[in-house]
Formats: sequence, C-alpha cells, structure tokens
Amino acid sequence: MKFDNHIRRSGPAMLGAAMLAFSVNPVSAEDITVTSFGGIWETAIKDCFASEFEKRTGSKANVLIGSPAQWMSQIEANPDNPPIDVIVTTQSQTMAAGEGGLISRATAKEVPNLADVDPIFIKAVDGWGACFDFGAFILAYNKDTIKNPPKSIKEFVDRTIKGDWMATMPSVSYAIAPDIIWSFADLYGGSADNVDPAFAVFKQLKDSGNMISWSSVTDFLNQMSTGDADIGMYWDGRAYAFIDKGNDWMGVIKPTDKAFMSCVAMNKAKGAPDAAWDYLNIVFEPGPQACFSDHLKYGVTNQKVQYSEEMKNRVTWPKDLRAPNVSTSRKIAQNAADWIERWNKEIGF
Amino acid sequence: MTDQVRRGTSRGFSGVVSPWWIAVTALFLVVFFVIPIINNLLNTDQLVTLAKQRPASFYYEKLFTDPYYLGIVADTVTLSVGVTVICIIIGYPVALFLVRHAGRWSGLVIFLLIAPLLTSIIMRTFGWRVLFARRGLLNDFLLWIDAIEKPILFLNGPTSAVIGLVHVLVPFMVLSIASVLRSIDLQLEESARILGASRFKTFLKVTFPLSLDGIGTGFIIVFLLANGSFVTLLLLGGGELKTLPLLIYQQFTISRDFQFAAAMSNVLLAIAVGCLYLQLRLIKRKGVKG
Amino acid sequence: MSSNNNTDRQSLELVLRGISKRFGDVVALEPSDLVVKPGVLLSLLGPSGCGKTTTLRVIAGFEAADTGSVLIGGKDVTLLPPNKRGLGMVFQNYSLFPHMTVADNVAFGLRMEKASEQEIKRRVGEMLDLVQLPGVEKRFPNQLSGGQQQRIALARSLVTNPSVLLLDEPLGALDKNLRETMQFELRRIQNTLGITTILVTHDQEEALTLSDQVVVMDQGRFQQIGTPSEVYESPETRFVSEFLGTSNLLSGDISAPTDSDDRKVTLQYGEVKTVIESPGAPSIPAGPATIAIRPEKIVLSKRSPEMRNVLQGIVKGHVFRGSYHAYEISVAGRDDPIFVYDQAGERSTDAVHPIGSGVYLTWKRENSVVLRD
Amino acid sequence: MLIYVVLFFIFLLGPIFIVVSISFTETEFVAFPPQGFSWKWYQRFFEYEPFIDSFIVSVELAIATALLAVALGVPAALAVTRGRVPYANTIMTFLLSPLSMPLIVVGFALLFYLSALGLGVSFVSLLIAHTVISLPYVVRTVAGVYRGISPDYEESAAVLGANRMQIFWYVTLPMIKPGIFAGMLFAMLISIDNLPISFFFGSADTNTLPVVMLSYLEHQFDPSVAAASSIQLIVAIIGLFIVERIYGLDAMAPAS
Repeated sequence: MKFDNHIRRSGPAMLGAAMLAFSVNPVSAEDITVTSFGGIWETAIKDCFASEFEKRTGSKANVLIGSPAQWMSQIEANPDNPPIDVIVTTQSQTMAAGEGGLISRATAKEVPNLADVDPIFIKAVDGWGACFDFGAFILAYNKDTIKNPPKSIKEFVDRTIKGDWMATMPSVSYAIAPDIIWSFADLYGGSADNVDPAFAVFKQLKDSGNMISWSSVTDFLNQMSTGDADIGMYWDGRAYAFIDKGNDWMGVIKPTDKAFMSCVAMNKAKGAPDAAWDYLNIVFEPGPQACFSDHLKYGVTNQKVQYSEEMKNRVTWPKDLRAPNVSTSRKIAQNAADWIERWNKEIGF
Repeated sequence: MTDQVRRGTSRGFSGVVSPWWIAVTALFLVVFFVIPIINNLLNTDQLVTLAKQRPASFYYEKLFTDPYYLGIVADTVTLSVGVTVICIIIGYPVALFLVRHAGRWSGLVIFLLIAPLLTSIIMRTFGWRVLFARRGLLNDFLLWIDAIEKPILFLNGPTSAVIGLVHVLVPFMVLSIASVLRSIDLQLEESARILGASRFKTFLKVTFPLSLDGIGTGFIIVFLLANGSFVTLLLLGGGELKTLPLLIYQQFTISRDFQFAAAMSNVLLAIAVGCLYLQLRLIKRKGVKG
Repeated sequence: MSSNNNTDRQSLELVLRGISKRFGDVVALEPSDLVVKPGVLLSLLGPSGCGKTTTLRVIAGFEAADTGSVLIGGKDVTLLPPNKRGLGMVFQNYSLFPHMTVADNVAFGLRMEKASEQEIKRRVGEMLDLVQLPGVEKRFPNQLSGGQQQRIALARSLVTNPSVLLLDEPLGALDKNLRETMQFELRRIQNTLGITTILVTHDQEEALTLSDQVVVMDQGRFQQIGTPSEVYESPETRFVSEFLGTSNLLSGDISAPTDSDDRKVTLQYGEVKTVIESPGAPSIPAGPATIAIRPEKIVLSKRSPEMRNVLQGIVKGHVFRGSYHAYEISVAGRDDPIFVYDQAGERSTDAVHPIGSGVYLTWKRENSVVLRD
Repeated sequence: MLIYVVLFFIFLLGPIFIVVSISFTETEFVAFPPQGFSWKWYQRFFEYEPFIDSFIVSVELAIATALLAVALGVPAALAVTRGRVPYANTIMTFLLSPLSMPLIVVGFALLFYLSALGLGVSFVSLLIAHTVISLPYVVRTVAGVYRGISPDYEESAAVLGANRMQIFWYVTLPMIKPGIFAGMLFAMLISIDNLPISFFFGSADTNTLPVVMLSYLEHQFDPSVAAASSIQLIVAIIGLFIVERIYGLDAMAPAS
C-alpha cells in the first residue's frame, strides 16, 4: 500500500460542513402553509380546501401534516414570522391559542361565510373563529360478537361492568381526554366543578377489568380488528369511513342519552398574510364543506351545507349532542391538569 | 536554569490531542443544549396555556411529598433499572457468542442486532401489538397448546411495555458488552482452565469480572434511554405504566401544564445525571488498566 | 556507521543535569545527574516503579522534568518536543503501526523529514538488511512474529540516524530463547552503528550482558553507576547488592576509617566474635554496617585456612546446579543461612561437603564490600 | 448456546418480520397473517407525496447529522480520553448528558431557542437538534476505541519526528476509524428514528418520515405504513452493507 493511499482513505470522515447546503426553500409571499392531520384528513383538506384555494387565487397552499400541540409551539416560537398560516386545533386549544395571542379573531367581516355557521360552533370556541367540522362519540361494536348492542352510554357502562363484552374508551393520553371527563361528569349529574360522578364511573369500569383504552383513532380500529375489544366509544365519522371500506362487521349506535361532542376549529395565525382569510372563507363555504363531509363522514358546521343522502342519516345533529358551553370549556381547560392527575392516580389507563 | 523549577510551565508531550479540542464541542453543547434547556425552564410560565398558574415550588413540593408522585419517580427508576438488568441477563450470552463463537459470522450477527433499530419505532411496536393482541399469534398459540383457557391480556400493561423496551434496547447492551469481551485476553481464561477451574468457574472468576467494564457502559446507555423513553410506553403500555417521561408527554400534549412538565424534566434529569456520574466513576475505578 | 549519507548524525553525548520529576505527591525521580559518553550503551536497571521509565520519558520529551535539563551533544533540548530531539525509540510492544506495511512503518521517520522517495527506498532496504529481514516490505506487522516485529521496530527507530537510541524494555515481550538471540543482535547493531543508547530494563542479566554502563535505580534515585562488573562485584548499597543476583549479607559493627582502604567489621554471632576486613568507602561512618559477599566468592574448606576472613559453620543443605554446587551453611548464632556456590570439579555431582559436616568459610578481603544501607 | 442465540434473534426479528409481511397484504386494513400478496402498498408509498418527501428529508438529515456529529464528537472524545484535561470525568458526563434529557423536552426547548436565534423551523434547526442528541453516541464509541489504543503508537510517531497534526492524520485517525464509522452509524440510526424532536421542527419542507408516519398512522391505518417502514429498512440495510464493505461491522463493537 502506498502511504498516500492511506492518507486519502482516512480523509472523507472528517468533512462535515456540507450541512449548510440544505436549507428551506423560500416560499413566495402569496403562498400559504395550512395544517392537517395525516392520512385521509390530509387527502380531504387537499381535495376540498387547498386545491380550491389554489384554483381561485393562483397561489399555493402547502399542507403540513402534524398535530396541534406541535403547531401551537411553532407559532409561539416564531410570533412575527410563523411557519404556519392556518392552524387546526381542538376546542380548548383554540381558546388557549386565542387568549395567548397566537391567532387572529375571525369574524364574518374577515370570513364572510362565518355568518352561516351554526352559532353553537362559534360559542364552542368562545368566538375564536369557529369549528368547521364536528364529531360525535357514538358506540361502535362488533356485530359478530355482540348481538344485542346497548342503546345508551349508561347501558354501555352498566353492561361493561357486568362483563357482557370487552369495551374500549379514549385513554387519558388522547388529546381530548379532559372533554370526555367532563362529558361523563355531565351525564352522571356532575359538572366542570364536580367531576366526582365521572370518576366513580371510571373506577367501576376499571375495576371490572372489562375496559381497555385507545390512544389514537387507528388504535381503536386495531383493537376492534384484533378482537381486543368488542365495543367502544368512537368518533362517528371514523366509524362510518371504516365501515364503508368493506368492514360490514362493524355496527354503529347513536346513544339515546346524547353523544359526546367535540369539534375542530381552524384559524389564522396572528402573523400570517391576508391570503389565510381567503383560505378560511373556503373552509367555511357550503360546497367545500360538503366535500369534506363526504371524505371524512363527519358533520360540518355551515348550516347551508347540502349533505348527501347517506350523510343526512348518519350525522348526529347538534341537538342530540352533549357539548360544553363557553364557560364550561374554559373550566375544562383550566382543570385539565388536575383531572388528568386524578385520572393517573385513581384510574390509571 | 538547571535548577529552576519548571513545573506547570511545560507539560511535556500530551499526545496528539489538545484539551482545547473539547472547546468547540463543549461550546456547541452549551449553546445548543444547556442554554436552551435552562432558558426553557426559566420561561415556562410565559407559555400559552389555560392551565392554572402556580409557583414552581408547588410542583416540586408535589413531586417530593405526594406519595403518588414519589411512586412515579420510584417506578421510573425501577423500570429503567429493571429493563437494564433484563437486557444484561439476556444480552450477555449473545455478546459472549458474538465474540467467542461467531467467528467470521460476527458481521452477520452484528447486522442482525442492528436490523431492528433500522425500522421505525412505531412499526416495531406495532409488530408487538399484533403478536400480543387478545386474538393475536401468542394467544392463539397458547390456546392451541391448551396452556390457557381464555386469552390473556398482554397488551396495555407493564409486561408488554417492558418487553417492548427490552426489544429496542438490548442491542445497545450486547454491543457494549461485546466490545469489552473482545479485549479480554483469551490466555487469562486458558490459564484459569489449566489451573483446574471448571468452565463455569472460569467464567465466574475470570471472564465475568473482566467484562464488568462493558456491562457498566451498557448500563449507562440502556438506563438513560429507558429513563427518557415514552413512545414505547405510550404505544405498548396503554398508559397503564406511568413514568415521568410519559407524564411529561401528557403535560405537553393534553393539559399544557408546562411548569409541571418543567419540574418533572428537572427531576428526571437529576436522576439521569446522578446515575451517569456514578457509573462513570465506577468504570473509571474498575477500568484503569492500560 | 554508515557515512555515505548526508542525514547522518554523529553519535553524541547525553547529559542529564539535576533532572527530577514528581507526579502529584509521588516522587518519580529525585534530582539526578548522568553523563552518557558517545557510543555507549547504558542500561537503566531497577524494579518496576523505580523511576527508570520516567527517566527515559524525560529524555524522550514525553514528560517535562520539574527541574534540571537534558543535553544532547552539548545542546540543551529540555524544552524541545519529542519530534524535535532527533531520537530513536523502541517500545516494549514495538508499537508498529498496524495499518501500515513494514516498508511504510520503517519509512515513517524519513517521510516526516520529507526525504525523497528514492532515498526512502534505499534507506528502508538498508535498514531491513541491517536487522536481517530483507524482503518483508509489503507485509503488515500482524503477519510477523514477535522477534521480527522487534527487529522492524528497531529498523524504524534507526532509519533517521538518531543521535541517541532509547529502548524501553525492548525484549520484555519475547520468550527466553529469542530474548537471548536478540540480546546479541541488539548489541551487534549498536556496535555497528556506534550509537549512544539508553536501555531500560528490569532484567539484571540483560543489563549486565548488553551494557557498557549500568545505572541501578531504586525509589527514583540512581543508586549506583558503573560498568557491569563494577556494579556486580562492588555494589555500594544493600539494594544494589540484593537486586543484582544472590548476596550474603553479614551485619556487624564497623570501625572508624584508618589510613588504609581497609575497614574492620566486627561480626558478633552469639558468643563468637569475628573481625572481618573489607574494602569500603571512607564516607561510611563508624557504627552498625553490612557487608556483602557473593556466594561464588566464598571458599569452603574442611580445615581452618590460614586467612583472615574466616567463619565456621555446618552444612545444612546442598543442591547440584550443573556447573556448581550450592550449599546452605548455618553459622552458629546467625538466623539466616549463608549460601556458597562451589565450582563443580570434573564429573562430580556429589557434594564435597556432606550435609552435617563442619566447614570453614573464607574469602579474599577484596571480594567483600561494605554497604551503605 | 446456539439455541439460545437463535431464540434471541427470533425475539429480536419477530416484530420486524411481521411488519414486513404485513406490507404485502392485499387487504385494505392491517392484517396478520397477511392475506394474498400485493405490491399496492408500495405503490401507495411512492404515490403519496408526504411519504416520499419526508423520506428524502430523513435520509439527508441522517447523513448531515452523522457528519456534523463526527466533526464535533471526535476531537472531544480524543481530548477527554487522553488530553490531560482537568475534570475529564465531569466533562465526559457533560458530553453524554443529552442522552439523559427526555427528548421531548430537548425538542421543545430547542424550538423556542432556535426560533429566537432566527433559525426557526428549518433544516438547519433540525440538524442542530439531531446533532445534539447523536453526539453522545459518537463520543462514546470513539472514546471506547481510542482508549483501547496504546499511547505508544502516537509517542512512536512523535519520536520519529511527526508533529501533532501529522501524528493525528497518519496514526491516530486511521487507528480510530472503526470507531468513527460506528459512531456515524449510531448517529444515523438515532437521527432516522427520532420522533420527539423532529416533531417540533416539522414543516412542509422538513417533516421527517417518522413524523409523517405517526400522523398517518394516527388518522389512517393502512398497510402503506408497513410498506414505508420496509422501504426505510431496505435503504438502511443498503447503507449497512456499504459500511460493512468499507470497514466491517465489527466496528460497532470495538475492542476497548
């Protein structure tokens, strides 16, 4: 071996400065970055909102996949030049983002279509824009193993404790756990100030050994598919979408004692350009909303939306939903940490 | 100048490396690790949240006096130590095999060890879920051989979480132990055998003590990784098994109580750094040979 | 000495002046002086931890001495780094670079000097011839035996014509037979090149065989400096006499110095009082003292010889060791036995003095030496 | 012994095997054992832009991270091992300390900090964050290898007239090369599988594969995620083979 060869061979290991070659592609001023959850959510946002925005304005709407906690932190870290222009958030996150100064308050002036949105979906986020879609917690069950499904949440609870089936419910690690805790409290006679009734129920469910939990929407489908659970509380849109994919064995029951409701809001980040308003107006427009509903099988919030025949039967109408009012929502957000701590201590899954 | 005392002014030959070589790296870590962490801990009360605002002492008091949180801290340490010990026990023979018996296959063995690390943690965990499910392979098998009458709930408990963690971390342990075993002079073992020690005794009295250094290194890595992990716990433990990292994750994503998260991070960091320092001292004492 | 080379360095004198070194609270080397004449092979001999390696590392420049200076050929190199001192060094484990061929290893020093490739090729060939390993250029160190590696290490250290060669236990890793062969080899090469050489060893036989001069070290101190026969025959301290082979130590009382070189030492064993004459340094004060006598210097006889230094004893043990008989003799009133090596006569494996017989022990006065404790 | 080792590897590779086999199922949902055989989920991977884009980002990031971590980690590892550095123990602890911090905390803290520095949500930010957490692996591996190499080699070179840079370049570097490769490999593994940090720095241009996979998985669970996982595995295996070719995987467990 020549000495020089040896020198050459040891060379490349040290050169590490190539890193600066990679950098962010600059986005033109007109383009905006909007957000979405992954999978079919992303498809729906792209097909119904982003492409419509691009068609009308000629600018691009980049769709970013991720989660609200991540986006809020990103906006908060870069208040003057947020990497995100339109953020998707849950109810309590929307209020936190609004009061924390991360988002601009949208009214019918900036987003004309907000005028047609059912007011309960504006109140649900204390007027920080509005929810654009909503989900109801129905009971999804395995038709093969459960011939006589429960009619209501209370019946579901009782028969789970009795041991009629293996049941599953959202875990404390799921983003809207605090809302679910309040809903149970409300159902069993408590309130945002008194969640003891809810915890009494959770305790019984836990002790029965017949209840497990799911921590993501697909987690639930796995549990149902693998047989870990026979029945569970689940999002209506998700259940319908799953059934439509050929899973006839899954059945859905709208509980008679009001399904728990949760909705998703969309807002403009404070430092974002005005093009974001145009995008939001599309999001709240009847046509794109119907498109979204078709994709995700969820209810949407513009009252002028023409649902497909199928969706008309499926959507749980606002009057059948158990939803917190504004002051309750705030209390939920404030008490979330304490409730979760209590859940950790007393229930544990 | 003959008798002039020169101590301290000239240090002789200190090898190729200058102590200054640490400076850039240390500066990088200070700028991009230490300062951000400190900065973060000091400013958590200004973050956007609807959670109740309380003084930091409230959280520390809770962590150190509330039996529940003391339990969490204890569970965190127990889990990390437990997983580490299991990794040592099941990984040691593999390391021994790799160094002593694999011969020219050692490349393949190492490859197989690393392969699991190349897939996404999400999918690795998912593989376990399929195996452990109530109607999964494992239960089917146990039912088939009549070992059980009704499916066992493996998932969403400490068992599956520990198995998942061991699965992810045991390769690090094997590699750490193997690198030390490799440096042990075979003659030492041979002379012990010639002196009449049984195979087992030789292992116990010669090989094992000499390999403690590798176990120490493996212990650090596995302990620290276990100590900070939450994805496996989240996906396999079903929240049944609560540790500090998992609670921190909860605070970030659900209740947005950043102050509590910061307090828990500090406790976790203190545990980890304390353990790390202890281990390094131990290694230093045991491994000063040449 | 190869003189047809412009990189030749003359064989130079090495001087240590008041060198000392401490590591924390541990004194590795007391202030010491040493002069090594050009072309001399000097051994630093002593047990491990005696400071011999520290001394070598100070000469090489790996350790900075706390005090004193190092002079090579009259030039003060104390503050020069190792690569500027023009030395050659062979380490105990050879430390051949495993990722380089033999040729690249040997050529390393020349490449650092930016010698031409032609020159390098010629010098490497010369060196491999010198160490009697021609033709191994393309091999890697791990393809060579221990002895071969040793030779290559030597070739590598000599290729730049260093002014001083440092050898740190160079033969320690070899087995006994190979070690003896290499001792001769080393001496041959050193003689051929006439290079000033410092050898660190803990093997007294090696030191005595190889060196022109031996420095016996203990506890960071140069205990004695001299030719091999000087330090062997006339040890000055108890340590030197004990470290270099077997010695009988007799303790007694020394008289004050007189005009002559001789000192009178009174040995008192039980009732018996014997006066011994021995040469001793005038600096040794009167009082308790020890004298040392090598076992092979004692003559045994059945009848009282007509000499001055005579002790009486009884044979307690006997071993035949091929070239000599070893006796263990007890002297009344003395706890330790005295060892005597008696040259074996022709075909005699039997002891001349059977166990239990009484004998007289005697030696020439110049064969004993009074020691400093 | 052999039986034990075989069982061990069944344990280790079992879940991987399941994932890979699921990626070939014909069914719309994740099923094991897989039903039928089909490439359609691989097709889906290549058609679904976020998968491909994030995959490229992940690979670029892993390589850049490995290089930067080596450039920063190797000198520090050498100095701490044999540089007569005061408080070497404490400094080593410090260098390894990013290991001990929950990654989610590191990610969160760095997001705010780097944004304040003006780096924001960018590839450079991601690179810095990933380097911070990969550094300990490089330091540890290189220090392990270096500790096992006798100082005699460097001293030999010094006596032979080499200055510091020459010793480093001709002697030290070639001898620690196995450790550098192993460190780089570790750094890449850590980077490519990282979720808790990448999560905070996700943007349309900087989402990494795990971030996209998690988001996809949470909202639409079909076998394409298994296909994405398998592709990641294949690319990583190719990388491993390259390393094996250059240096041999034994470097992952250097004799120390």
